Amino acid sequence: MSLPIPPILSYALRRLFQAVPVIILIMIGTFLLLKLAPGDTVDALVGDMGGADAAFIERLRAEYGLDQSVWVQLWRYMAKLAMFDFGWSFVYEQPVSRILLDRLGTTLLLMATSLSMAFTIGIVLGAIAARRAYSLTDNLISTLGLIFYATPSFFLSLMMILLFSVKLGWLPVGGIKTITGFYTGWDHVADVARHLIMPTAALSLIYLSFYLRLMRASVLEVAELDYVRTARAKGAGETRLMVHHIMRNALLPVVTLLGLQFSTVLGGSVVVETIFTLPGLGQLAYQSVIQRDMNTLMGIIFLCSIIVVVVNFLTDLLYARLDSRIQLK
Amino acid sequence: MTKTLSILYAAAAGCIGLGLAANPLLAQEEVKKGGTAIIHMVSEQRILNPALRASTGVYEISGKIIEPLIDKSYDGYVPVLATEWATSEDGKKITLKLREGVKWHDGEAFACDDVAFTAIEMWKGLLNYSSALQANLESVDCPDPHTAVFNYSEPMPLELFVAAMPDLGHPVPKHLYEGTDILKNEYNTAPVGTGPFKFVEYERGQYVMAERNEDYWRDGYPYLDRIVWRFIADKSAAGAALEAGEVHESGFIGVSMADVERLSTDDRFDVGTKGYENNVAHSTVEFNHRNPILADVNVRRAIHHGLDIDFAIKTIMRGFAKPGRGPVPSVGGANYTDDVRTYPYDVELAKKMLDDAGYPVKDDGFRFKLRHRPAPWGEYTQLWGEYFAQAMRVIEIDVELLNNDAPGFLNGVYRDHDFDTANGWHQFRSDPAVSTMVWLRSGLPEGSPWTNQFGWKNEEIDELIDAAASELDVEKRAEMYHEIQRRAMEELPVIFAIEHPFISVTNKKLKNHHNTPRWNSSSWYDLWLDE
Amino acid sequence: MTMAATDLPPPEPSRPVILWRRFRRNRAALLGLFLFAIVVIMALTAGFIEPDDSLRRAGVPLTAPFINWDTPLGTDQLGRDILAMLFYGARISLLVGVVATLISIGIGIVIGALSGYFGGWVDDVLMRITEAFQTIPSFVLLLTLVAILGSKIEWIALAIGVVSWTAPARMVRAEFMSLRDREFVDAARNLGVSNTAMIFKEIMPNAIPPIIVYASVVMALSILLESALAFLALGDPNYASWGNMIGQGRAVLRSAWYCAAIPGVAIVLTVLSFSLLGEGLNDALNPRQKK
Amino acid sequence: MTEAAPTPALKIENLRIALPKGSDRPFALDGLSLEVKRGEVVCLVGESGSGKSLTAGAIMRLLPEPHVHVAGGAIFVQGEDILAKSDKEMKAMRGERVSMIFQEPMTALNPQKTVGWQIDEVLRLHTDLSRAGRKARVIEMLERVHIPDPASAYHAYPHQVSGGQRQRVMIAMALCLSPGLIIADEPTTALDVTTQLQILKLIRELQEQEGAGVLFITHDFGVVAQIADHVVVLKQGEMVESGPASQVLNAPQHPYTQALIASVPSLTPPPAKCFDAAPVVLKGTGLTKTFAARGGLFSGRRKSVTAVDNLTFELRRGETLGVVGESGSGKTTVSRIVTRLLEADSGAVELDGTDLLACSPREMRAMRKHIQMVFQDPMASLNPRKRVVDLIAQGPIVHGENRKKARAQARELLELVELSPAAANRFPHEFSGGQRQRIGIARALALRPKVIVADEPVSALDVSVQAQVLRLLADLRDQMNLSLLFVTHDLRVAAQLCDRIIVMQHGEIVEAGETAAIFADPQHEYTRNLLSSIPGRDWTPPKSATNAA
Repeated sequence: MSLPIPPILSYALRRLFQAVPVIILIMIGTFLLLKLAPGDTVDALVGDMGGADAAFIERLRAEYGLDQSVWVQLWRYMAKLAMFDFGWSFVYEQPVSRILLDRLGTTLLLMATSLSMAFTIGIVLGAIAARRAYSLTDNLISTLGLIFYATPSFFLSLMMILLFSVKLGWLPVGGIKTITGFYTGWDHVADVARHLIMPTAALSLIYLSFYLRLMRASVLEVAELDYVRTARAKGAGETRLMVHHIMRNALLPVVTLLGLQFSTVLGGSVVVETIFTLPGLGQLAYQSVIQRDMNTLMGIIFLCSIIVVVVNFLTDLLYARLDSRIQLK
Repeated sequence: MTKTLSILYAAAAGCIGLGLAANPLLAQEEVKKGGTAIIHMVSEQRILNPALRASTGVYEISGKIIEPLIDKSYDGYVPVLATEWATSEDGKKITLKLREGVKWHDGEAFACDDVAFTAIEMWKGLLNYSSALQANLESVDCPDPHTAVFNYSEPMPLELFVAAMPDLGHPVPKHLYEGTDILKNEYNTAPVGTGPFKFVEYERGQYVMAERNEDYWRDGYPYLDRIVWRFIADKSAAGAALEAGEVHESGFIGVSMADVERLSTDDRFDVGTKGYENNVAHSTVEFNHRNPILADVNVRRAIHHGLDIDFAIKTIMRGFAKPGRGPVPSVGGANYTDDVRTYPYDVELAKKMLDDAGYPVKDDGFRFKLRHRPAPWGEYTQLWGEYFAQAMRVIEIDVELLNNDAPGFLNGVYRDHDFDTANGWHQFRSDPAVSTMVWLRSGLPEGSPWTNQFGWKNEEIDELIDAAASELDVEKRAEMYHEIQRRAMEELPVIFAIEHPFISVTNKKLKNHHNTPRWNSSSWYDLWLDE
Repeated sequence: MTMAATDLPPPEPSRPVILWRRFRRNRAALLGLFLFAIVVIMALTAGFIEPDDSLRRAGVPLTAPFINWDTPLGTDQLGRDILAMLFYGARISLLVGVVATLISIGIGIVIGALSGYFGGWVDDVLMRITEAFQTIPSFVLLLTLVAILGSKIEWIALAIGVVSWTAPARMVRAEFMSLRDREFVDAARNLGVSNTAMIFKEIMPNAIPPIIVYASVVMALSILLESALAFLALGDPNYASWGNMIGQGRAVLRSAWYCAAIPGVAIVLTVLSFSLLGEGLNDALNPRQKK
Repeated sequence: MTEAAPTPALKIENLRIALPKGSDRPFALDGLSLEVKRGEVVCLVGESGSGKSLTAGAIMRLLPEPHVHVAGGAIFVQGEDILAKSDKEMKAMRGERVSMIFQEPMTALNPQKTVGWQIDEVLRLHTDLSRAGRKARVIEMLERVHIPDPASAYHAYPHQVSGGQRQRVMIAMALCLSPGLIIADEPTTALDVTTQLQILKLIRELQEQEGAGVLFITHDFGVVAQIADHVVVLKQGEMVESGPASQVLNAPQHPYTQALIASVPSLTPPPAKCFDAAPVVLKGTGLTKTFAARGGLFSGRRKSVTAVDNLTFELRRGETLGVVGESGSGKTTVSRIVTRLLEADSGAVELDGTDLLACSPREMRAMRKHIQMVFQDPMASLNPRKRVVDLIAQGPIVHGENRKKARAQARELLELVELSPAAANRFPHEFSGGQRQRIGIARALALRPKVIVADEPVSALDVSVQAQVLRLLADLRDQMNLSLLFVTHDLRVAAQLCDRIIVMQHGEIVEAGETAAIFADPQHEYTRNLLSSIPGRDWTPPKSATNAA
């Protein structure tokens, strides 16, 4: 009857094993897809330089191996990737791995803050709305959530910049830190936090409504379940019911969504990072697409796949922790 | 010429003139040392080696770190790392005296070896635009560490050489590049130069920082402690950053035209076109002459008549522009003439010309349809493209806009020639020789952007272009360019519709700003901050 | 004694009537329906507001709203009538929304149905593909597709559909997996019904209600995605779309706020209407199972 | 706790519970009065919709207010008027002075909390005991409900213990503060018959120890006969009869009660018919089905379960073969294998000499018209999006019948199953459970099959409806000379309908033979155990009552 120790390691290995073909599929697909786009990175570079003569352009193309056939390029890329070599970005003149490393922090920070904010506020508001279902409070919360969801993030971002940076002067318009501040320690943390307030708000307000709605529905559903009635028959009060009996079960579907949303949020961060000039992966991905910076984009997609695999794994762990019925197999 | 421009633009937006006029008074103030200037840049530069990449964006940053041999001031060319220049009689040897006592930021001495290495390895082979200029460069000799002799196989006019140096003449330290893969050398993104500021760090997607070079060869300079270039791609956000005091200057129209107009009435800012005297651009409409309809000059003329240029200037450029007069802009000095055919806005005339050309209105309400590629270079090229479509529909020409990102656009227009019309934004390249050449000369290799890839061919103009390039008599040369300009306006291979200056928005706390003709690219050794 | 077997309860009102009654109970959904009706009416009557060309120069550029009654909501930078563009923009939004939703739901149904119905290796393969699509951030994939296809509105709608099919596919799969085990499916199989008929005639009609509800979500998302593309200047400039209007309006945000704010509010209300409609449909189509 | 003996554990006076507007009747419960004395088990009996569960809700003050609320009357729990209590006072009462046992032990326990925690919660809510004290008490309770190894059960999650154990946990929870009143709402309905008997005994045993009053809600007269001291019968919210168990069971006064009791299938099988001369229609040989857990590369092997092991049977024309067993015995798997809704691992199913298991999918589709099924859940087995006529006509249409003709036949079939032809154009959800099951039977008959496999066709129905449907099935079988493979867990039902039965346990046949013979003299121990566990085994429903069915 006792719970066997979850064989986490073998589970992790198996997940990884399953992920490999998916990742290979993604990489090849992305590569070929981007190759379909008109123009290549040399076009983008030359456009950026303000022009160059034809001989120079040919030389660059040969230099970057872009004169080879697509399949040769793909083969070379995949062979390198197998050795975890992401190649060189001709646009950034740096190894892709370094670019990614530079950007990863910001993106993870932004996502962690926005997702956790969206998640926390979403489930709290969702639970409140569900407990007062169909009341004024519920309508207010639900409608507000929907309005945030319906507001395009760029619109919201611009409005916030106008209000908080330009009119009130409370928050910086963008960037991840005060460049000339040279803060260290807690001052640095506080500075970064100040810079993250608006982007986090812009990003999390969209996703907030997902969690809110799901949590509301989930709580309503769980509250109807038999064991809640059992607990009531035992003499448990509403608060106790919520905390001990409803919350944890209601959280399960919400947690699943959390895992699924990760790559969506990365996509959503493209616009927000662009407006707030946050040096993250979203903005980099956008730049890589319009610069045809194949290696960088591929690197981002690869990294993203890994993160998604890891996040899904962690979600599973969390799920297994929350749900005693689940045993990792 | 600077004056005419200023007056003109002052007329367009009254306050700018005031801003400029106020400058001399402020110059009397006592210089304050120290401080950090924060400069806005729209796009990230990534490569910071001006010996590998010739573009204003690169100069904007690296110009403070890596100095050119020769720079340009309002009084002409001035020595920087080269102190004297001379040419041999046959024009095949150019000898430069190099400044002594100059050190690279890493402490090594600057010497002729560096110039020779950079010239052969980079200027000649790897630098865009320069490879054509230096095609005939055979070697660079160093008779002593402070003398460099450029040997050419064909005569190289000294003026051309000198004129090219501010942009295409940045030496880099040989000892950091020799024996490495130059294109992947780490110093390309962490430049080491001789300039007033030393490179500190480049945070991708955020900023580049440079700090005061204590060993700068100009004693007592620079004034600033630090310069930070901040990348803000979103122009509205950049406008907000300027207002919030988070950046001090935004050059090359880094904020939206609406904000330019708005900030020009704001006491805190100088808004003006000073410092871009060599830099103007044209908003163009380009025709694909392979399309038989557009091959008809009367159709092109009718299209020009259908464009309300004044309206476009007023609305899209907020008055900060003037109608174009062909490939040579009004800042082209003696080579410019305004004695050319013009195409006033006249819808009825345009319609009549199209009728006469054999393109009557058909049942669907249009004469014919054009597939138009608007350049994706931001707000005004986009609006200009949309205005083109709007205006064409008035004269019953249907226009389908084909929107693409930059590589898609360049590819569609310059390589695949998959378009009927396109619009763009083209910078005038300091000398009409270059600009007329790339725009009007036929027979250019396929695929290079911003050149005549439109299938336009006119042998007389080809001959004129070639003749003007080799003409040594200044007056004759000017006359030839006038003729090219007149013919270009007559034949309209391209509509050079609007001539734009570049505009800077500068916080008035910055002093000594915009005091040279290529100020944003210059070294800013005398810039200071009143804070 | 007990009710005789042939006694039937009084006949229920017809299905649409029941659905409407359930829908009507949700007041927010009624608001959604109202907003949605306005958007549809705008799209239908756009031709009356501006019979000619919504992108024509209709007045002095940047006229504020309520100043000139020829252009009641003012004009943008090129003197285009904001009211006319707003009405035509409703068409584009609906077009993008409907087309993208049809594509996304269509792909989702096929993949989800096959995967959920057959299970086994079919499910494995299709789910791996779905995972691959889900792993790539959809907006980045959308940007890539638009880079490839160009910014024609048809392509944009297609691309939005192509990047948003995974969620419907998973949902349809889950529906199919649960319905597949229901006894009526066994009953039909026991009658000798073929797989195709089983998928499309037996299971699909039962899986449709949640799909319809989800379609409203996809529709809302599609409109938001189109506007985000337009904001990054990758919209189709041949049409007045709300996203294009905001994208261009942001340049004059400080001096002529209405250029961006009016279409901004239009998007918010439209997306809101879809979301509210979705909730109402959910109430109407998936009423709580009575215990 | 009040020791005043005469105070009844529960006294309900003229209770009225109002339903929301638009319901089929204004009051769910109209004028119920009853009394539960200490040490007494009162059974509240009624069919679905009689309002018996709402009575429990009203006593606990857990009605889904305000939609459903007490509209009149009074409820006294150990003398206290609970309708007058504040929410807080009521909270203190629940669990301590009145507690409840629910029907579904799986869903009635929080899946995320250990068994120990959940029993402990009662103590935490109502006592000041220390941690250790509480734990000792919980373990003691687990012992009292006869849970093996209480110490490890304490740390187990509900999904880790069996259904019967879970119900024991529920009982431990309900009794742990020795409440004066226990409400048991169909506590054994979801359990297997052997477990059911154990639980009933346990409830009785503990109730006697504690001296509490029990209000036992059930629909099953067998259970009533097993446990009740006093019986109250509800019909559509109205109390029709109330009296001592022996009187109500053996001499019901009200016609409704009489009819209900008459519907309870007798345990005495009808005399055996001889089918030796009839041809064998369906023959299963060596059927085996093993469910293997799907494993990946790293998943490790899970134990596979043999659901059906080498099963062999014969079914002759006109005969009814019952497959009887508890949950997990593999009886349902048999029905699915025979109809090839599930692929067997090995064996053969010959239908008139053709091995169904060897048929290609195409051949199988053609064969299906000979062997049809009636399913357990009359709601789930009818496609909710199809009209009744289409549901019935579907089979013939699939097998090539002209649509119009098939629909006409469908309407005829409706009459055959005693449904009004007006039903044809309605959707399944508009019908009651029994009516839906008739539709299911009509659908099966539409193809004029030789064999009908019926998988627990009446287990979801109320007892009176159950009798009708069983009678219909039997009539049709005789009329059309059908062979019936009848899967059931209910031995009473099996006794009534089946000519022969096979008793299954763990996928194997433990005993097979003529029904009457097995009931009279079971050979296998398991069969004996099954038969002796039938609730109310010793009670024979009086046949004297008017046989309305």
